[in-house]
Amino acid sequence: MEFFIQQLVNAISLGGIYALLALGLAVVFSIVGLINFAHGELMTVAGYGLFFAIGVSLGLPIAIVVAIFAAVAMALLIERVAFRPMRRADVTGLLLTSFAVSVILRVLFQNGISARGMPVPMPSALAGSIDLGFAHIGVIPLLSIVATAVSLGGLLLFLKHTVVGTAMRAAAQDFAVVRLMGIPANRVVAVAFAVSGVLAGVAAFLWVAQRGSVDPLMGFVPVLKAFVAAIIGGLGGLAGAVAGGFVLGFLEVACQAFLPAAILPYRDAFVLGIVILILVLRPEGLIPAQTGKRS
Amino acid sequence: MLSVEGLKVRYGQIEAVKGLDFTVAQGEIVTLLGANGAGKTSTLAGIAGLAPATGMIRFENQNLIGLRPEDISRRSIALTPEGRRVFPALTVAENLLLGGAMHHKGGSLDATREEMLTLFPILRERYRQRAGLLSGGEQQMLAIARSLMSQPRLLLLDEPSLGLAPKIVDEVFRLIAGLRQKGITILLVEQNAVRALDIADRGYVLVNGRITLQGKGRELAQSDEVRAAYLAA
Amino acid sequence: MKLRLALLSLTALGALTFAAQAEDLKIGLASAQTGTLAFGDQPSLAGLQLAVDEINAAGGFGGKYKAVLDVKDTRSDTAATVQAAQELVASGINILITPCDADPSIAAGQISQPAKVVTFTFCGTTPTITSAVGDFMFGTYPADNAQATVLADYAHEKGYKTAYILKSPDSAYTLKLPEYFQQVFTKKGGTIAGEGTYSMGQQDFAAEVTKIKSLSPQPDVVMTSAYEPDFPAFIKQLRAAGVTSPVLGSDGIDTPTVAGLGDVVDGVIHSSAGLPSAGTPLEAFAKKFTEKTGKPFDTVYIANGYEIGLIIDAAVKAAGSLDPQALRDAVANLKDVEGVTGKITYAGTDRMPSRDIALVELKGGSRSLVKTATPNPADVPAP
Amino acid sequence: MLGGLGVSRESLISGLMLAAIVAVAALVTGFAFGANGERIATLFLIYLCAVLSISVFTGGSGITSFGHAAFMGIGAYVSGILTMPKALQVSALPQLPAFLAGHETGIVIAVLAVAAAGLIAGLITGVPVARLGGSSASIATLALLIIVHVILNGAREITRGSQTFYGVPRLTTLLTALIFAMAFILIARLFRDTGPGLRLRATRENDVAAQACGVSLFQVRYAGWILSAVLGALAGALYGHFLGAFSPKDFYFDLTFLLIAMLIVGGMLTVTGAIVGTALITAVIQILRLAEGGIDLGFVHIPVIFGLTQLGLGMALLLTIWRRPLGIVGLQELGPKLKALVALAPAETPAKPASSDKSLTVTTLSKRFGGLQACDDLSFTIARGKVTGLIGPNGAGKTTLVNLICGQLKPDRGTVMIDGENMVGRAPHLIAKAGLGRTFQAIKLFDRMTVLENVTVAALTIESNLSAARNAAETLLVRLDLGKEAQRLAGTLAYGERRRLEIARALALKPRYLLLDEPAAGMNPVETEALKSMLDRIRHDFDLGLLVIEHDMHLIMRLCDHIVVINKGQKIAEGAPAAIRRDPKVIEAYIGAAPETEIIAPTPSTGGVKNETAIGIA
Repeated sequence: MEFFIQQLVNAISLGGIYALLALGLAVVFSIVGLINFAHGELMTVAGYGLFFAIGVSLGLPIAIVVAIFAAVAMALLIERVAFRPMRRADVTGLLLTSFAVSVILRVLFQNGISARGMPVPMPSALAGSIDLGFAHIGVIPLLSIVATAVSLGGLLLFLKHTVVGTAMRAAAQDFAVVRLMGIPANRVVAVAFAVSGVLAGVAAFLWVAQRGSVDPLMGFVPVLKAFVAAIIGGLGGLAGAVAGGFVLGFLEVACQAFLPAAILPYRDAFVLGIVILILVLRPEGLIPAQTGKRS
Repeated sequence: MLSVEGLKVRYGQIEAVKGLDFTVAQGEIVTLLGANGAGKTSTLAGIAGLAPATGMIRFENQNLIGLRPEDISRRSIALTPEGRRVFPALTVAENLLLGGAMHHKGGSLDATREEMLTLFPILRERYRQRAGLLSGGEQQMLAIARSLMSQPRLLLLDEPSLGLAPKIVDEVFRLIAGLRQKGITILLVEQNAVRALDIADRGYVLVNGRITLQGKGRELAQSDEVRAAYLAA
Repeated sequence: MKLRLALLSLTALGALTFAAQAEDLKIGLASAQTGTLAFGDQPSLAGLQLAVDEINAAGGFGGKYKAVLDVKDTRSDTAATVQAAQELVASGINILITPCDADPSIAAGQISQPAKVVTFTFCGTTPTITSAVGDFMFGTYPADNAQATVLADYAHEKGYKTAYILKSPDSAYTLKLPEYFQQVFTKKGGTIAGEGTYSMGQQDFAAEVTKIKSLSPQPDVVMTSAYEPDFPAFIKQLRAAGVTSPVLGSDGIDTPTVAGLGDVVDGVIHSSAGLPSAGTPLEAFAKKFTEKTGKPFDTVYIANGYEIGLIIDAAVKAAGSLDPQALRDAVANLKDVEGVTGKITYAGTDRMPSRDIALVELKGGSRSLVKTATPNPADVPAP
Repeated sequence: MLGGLGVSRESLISGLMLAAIVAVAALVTGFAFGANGERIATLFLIYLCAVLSISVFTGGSGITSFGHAAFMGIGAYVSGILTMPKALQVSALPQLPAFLAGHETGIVIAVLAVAAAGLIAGLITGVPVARLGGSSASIATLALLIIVHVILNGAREITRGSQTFYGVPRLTTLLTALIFAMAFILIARLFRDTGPGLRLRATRENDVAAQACGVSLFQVRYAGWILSAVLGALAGALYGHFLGAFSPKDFYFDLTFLLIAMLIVGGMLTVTGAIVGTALITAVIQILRLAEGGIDLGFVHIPVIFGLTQLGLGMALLLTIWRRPLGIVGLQELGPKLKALVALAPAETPAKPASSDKSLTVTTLSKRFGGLQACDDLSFTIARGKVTGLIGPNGAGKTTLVNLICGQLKPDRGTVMIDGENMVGRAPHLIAKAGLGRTFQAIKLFDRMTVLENVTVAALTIESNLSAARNAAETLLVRLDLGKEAQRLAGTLAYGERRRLEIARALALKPRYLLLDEPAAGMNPVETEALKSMLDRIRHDFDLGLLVIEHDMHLIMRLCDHIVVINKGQKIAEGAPAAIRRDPKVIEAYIGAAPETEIIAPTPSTGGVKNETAIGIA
């Protein structure tokens, strides 16, 4: 029983991180049609933010703010420098652009910071576990779940109860009409990137808290997971991204925990096989994006 | 108020509007008539900044050519696009909010919204519903109300009667006539010439991207040439 | 026209190849300066560079040959390593140095072996690395089976009866080293309480950790040869889950990243080539390194890179020329080369050197020496 | 002569020229710069093969494939396992399943096995890719890359998982690579101009128009994908035997990124572009590699920047997408310049068959979208040799009706019979083949193909081979006064010529019925007049039933024998032009009726706003 509850907590916490990542991709995709493979590098930047902030003993809460700020700044920078000039490119052109941006950023990290990993020590309070009576649950998984819930809730409030959030949802349906309302396109796009930066920053904190170090290539794995999760959920839909993230997290933990040892090496293949099965049954993803887009 | 000279709008290879000259004076309802494909919608898109236009569009002595749609909106011009294009997944309330979001400071947004709900009682009933669930007529009301939220001085209306039942069409036209009473200048694009000319001060007839006929509303309504423009009769 | 441009570029390339003189000792490095192996290759290169600078300044290798380094980054990628090795061998190098891992080293060695170029791996430790390639291939760092034996001996001494093994089939190092440990540990009376596998770079160890946590009783010791970024993730999640069993690791975690993790790694013991404790030659070297380069001496890989320079110097001196066969034979017969971590001997080995192994304990962000040991050859498992 | 084989002389010459240039460049590099020159030249040729394998599909279909590195991986591993010396295999792959172990085949058998593996992989993966099309297909190829990588990593017994797979014989020399590259160049260059290649390119330019020309999107994409998968696997085997050691990571994002950069920078639409891009990027990488370790130029010291090659690749890709989306080469293949058709192929007038009782009949056709009844119980007949006009105001349901007739939409009810055969349920390309040609409201040409190719694509649907199709197309072009423009790109034609070309293309299907969707839109009166006389002429010459949808009433009234008027999805009138013009229902539909209740301008609106200044008068 305890084993089962622990695995369940693991699945929720991992799924939550994937959901944040997939959401970061979906927010941008829904508005500009860009699958941003440089999203992983936003996480790396946030990771370096944590590293430097903790390095100068700023304390964890401030370090997290620094990390998020770093990711937002980088998101806005790449939007302005790389993606805005390409806005007329098609989905594939934008995807290629983001590959190029991602590669360039990695080289810059390797040479500007270090090709080697950097330690990010976390307060020892995070390394403990809490005895809930029926199960021991690690602080970090619990923190992941809380942070995910807070971020998702915050994003929901932002999208529902602010003008620019409402405009972002509208822009996902019909960007031209949003502009007709006098709402500047560039600002909506920039805010979408900033939001994806915030999500990347939060995810990066959880990711780094788990792995303990940052290195220039650390963004690659999470962005792939985010991509898969976003596809499962239905590319471009925000609800779908969250659902896709949790489905992927549950699948991975379930396979890791319950597959017999002989098949375990094929875990990732197994997970992707189930993903394909989901897509065969629902080609548009679990919760397809609603778009009323017109040319 | 609005004066258009030599307006051309081009989509790729096709020149949809081939040099239009017309004016709209403060407080008027002016209608652009013509068959499908005559270039009416393209003209409105050109004025609102949605389509690349050349020539001269002077609004209160400022040239609008080259401005972005958002800049034009902030100069108090609103376009209610063809096919309504409400945001289906947003509620009526949210649709209205976006219409006026960039045009108000402080509490005036709430006041304007209250006016809209009074003007369109049906929207008050549907206030928390998603716009996609509204009927065609209700969506048209919402689209117009959303445009009015920005308190425009010039309202561009594109085919407001399209796809609506006759009874609803009456209501829409009555409403448009009422708006003029409130001091809003209106440029109306309409296929339903009889209805449009009934409420318009003046009208222009477009054929193939050019103006072939213009005149006072009621006079034009009597003209055989309007019929000719539509039916080659 | 574009083809002409391409040809022009190639002409320029030909003209630039290379400033080295015929009398120089050309050392080519197909080395992972970026990517997952950079943790070992970057500091190794820094150490080697220092050795080359010093020896060049003192009259050259073997007293007469100035060494020139040609560094190609392999991005920790096998295909790029192969291409870099081809490029370097084709440009006529005397010595090839390959990355800190067996796989790319074997791939590169298969290029240099037929060309009879003496090849060293920076810190590839798989004992089969030399036999897989041939007689021109040399290891430098203590081999996996030797490290595993010292670790198992230590576990035995401490009275650990049960061990949990975590390994990854993704590389020979992460797979075989724990298996060697298992062999020695069980031979000496220990039992394996369980074993788990992970994928390199998998990040999330929750499921593995939960399995360990559910063992009853808890294992006396957990042994793994995971390194960056897996080891930090694993140890953090292991401790977070409340598992308090001691953890044994191998030389891959002798990096500032792991030491910098804070109290979560307190008590972790790992094998290494050496530790700059007070009064040792290694401490003197560490000081010198920091003085000359301005960089901290934060990992023993720096010393290992430096020692490769010393080994080459000794071999060139013994061979008296740069003749490939003579050079190879000279390396193979080196005995008691005075390195900064101790004496290094190739004579009588399978080209994996025999040298001391240090056991190091992490505490409060720094390392302390537990002991230095040379494994009993009879205990060391066959590769 | 070559036409009979499905290959034109020009494309063969072009292919040979390209192959010769590549051969000379590779041999010069290979022999002039010593061992490293040879290595670089060999690598260039291998990359060229890989890029060409992608180009066959991506250049043809316009769908960027991120998945070809996966095929290369499959090829490399298959060939590696089969050719590995037995003794080595035992130590390197002790757990290899028995059926794969110990073959140590020759390279020829291995190459055949690789081609077979590529074929199987292509057959399986091609289904979703061909079905999806567009960006979704691109994303599917990206997923394919990830999936194959995961499988290669997982199949530890066969591939050593993520560990290096070594011991593969190094068989790829400059000469073998050159032979492969030349073959690949010829295949890729000739494929473009074969029937399937032409059709594939047509789908790239416009998928709806391609269907209207009788092209099955799925079939041509599937065929192109399979060919390119086989080539990709072969290129991978070549690469594997060059490296001798590799791991799954070597067939993943880095390689994909490199190959796509080569393809995009050179220009993905042409074989010439693939060659130029590969050469350029190879050269740039080699130069950057020299600088990577830092260079002291005496006056300035460039610091060590590892990853400089990646930086260069990224920048090259960004610059290309930003400034030159079509790549350096753009649209034009290197090769002999083609001449215009000058009065060749005597324009014989076909005998006019009598066909009075044949017709296209629409019966009780209905279609509903959600709450909107777009087509409501429509019935009418288009007679052969006659012009039928279809008119109706904006939103009347004309577009829906056209889409129903052409098979783009499926009706809820009703039939569309062509000469007695029911078309409902058939795919659009089959309806086109059955005798219905069409043009589009917004002209849909294959803009980046020549005028002749545009018409040939359609002619291929009914002709038995490429040369017959080409002849038919040439004849048609001459007849429609487009002979001089035959070798121009369709996108460069003037507006009137574009309309004519679209009609010529539709006629190449030898249709019995031709549907013209607003043919006069955007034309001036002179052009419209010319159009009218042309339509009159072709309907007689080709014995066609014409259905014309048009807003220009002058044209409709003079052109049509019979007019059908629809409004709000229903037929409201039908008859001769004169009668239609007088029909009050038509007049009302078009010009509008008086309101049901009188509107007097100053009347307050229904909402009854009390406050006159309620709506802010600014």
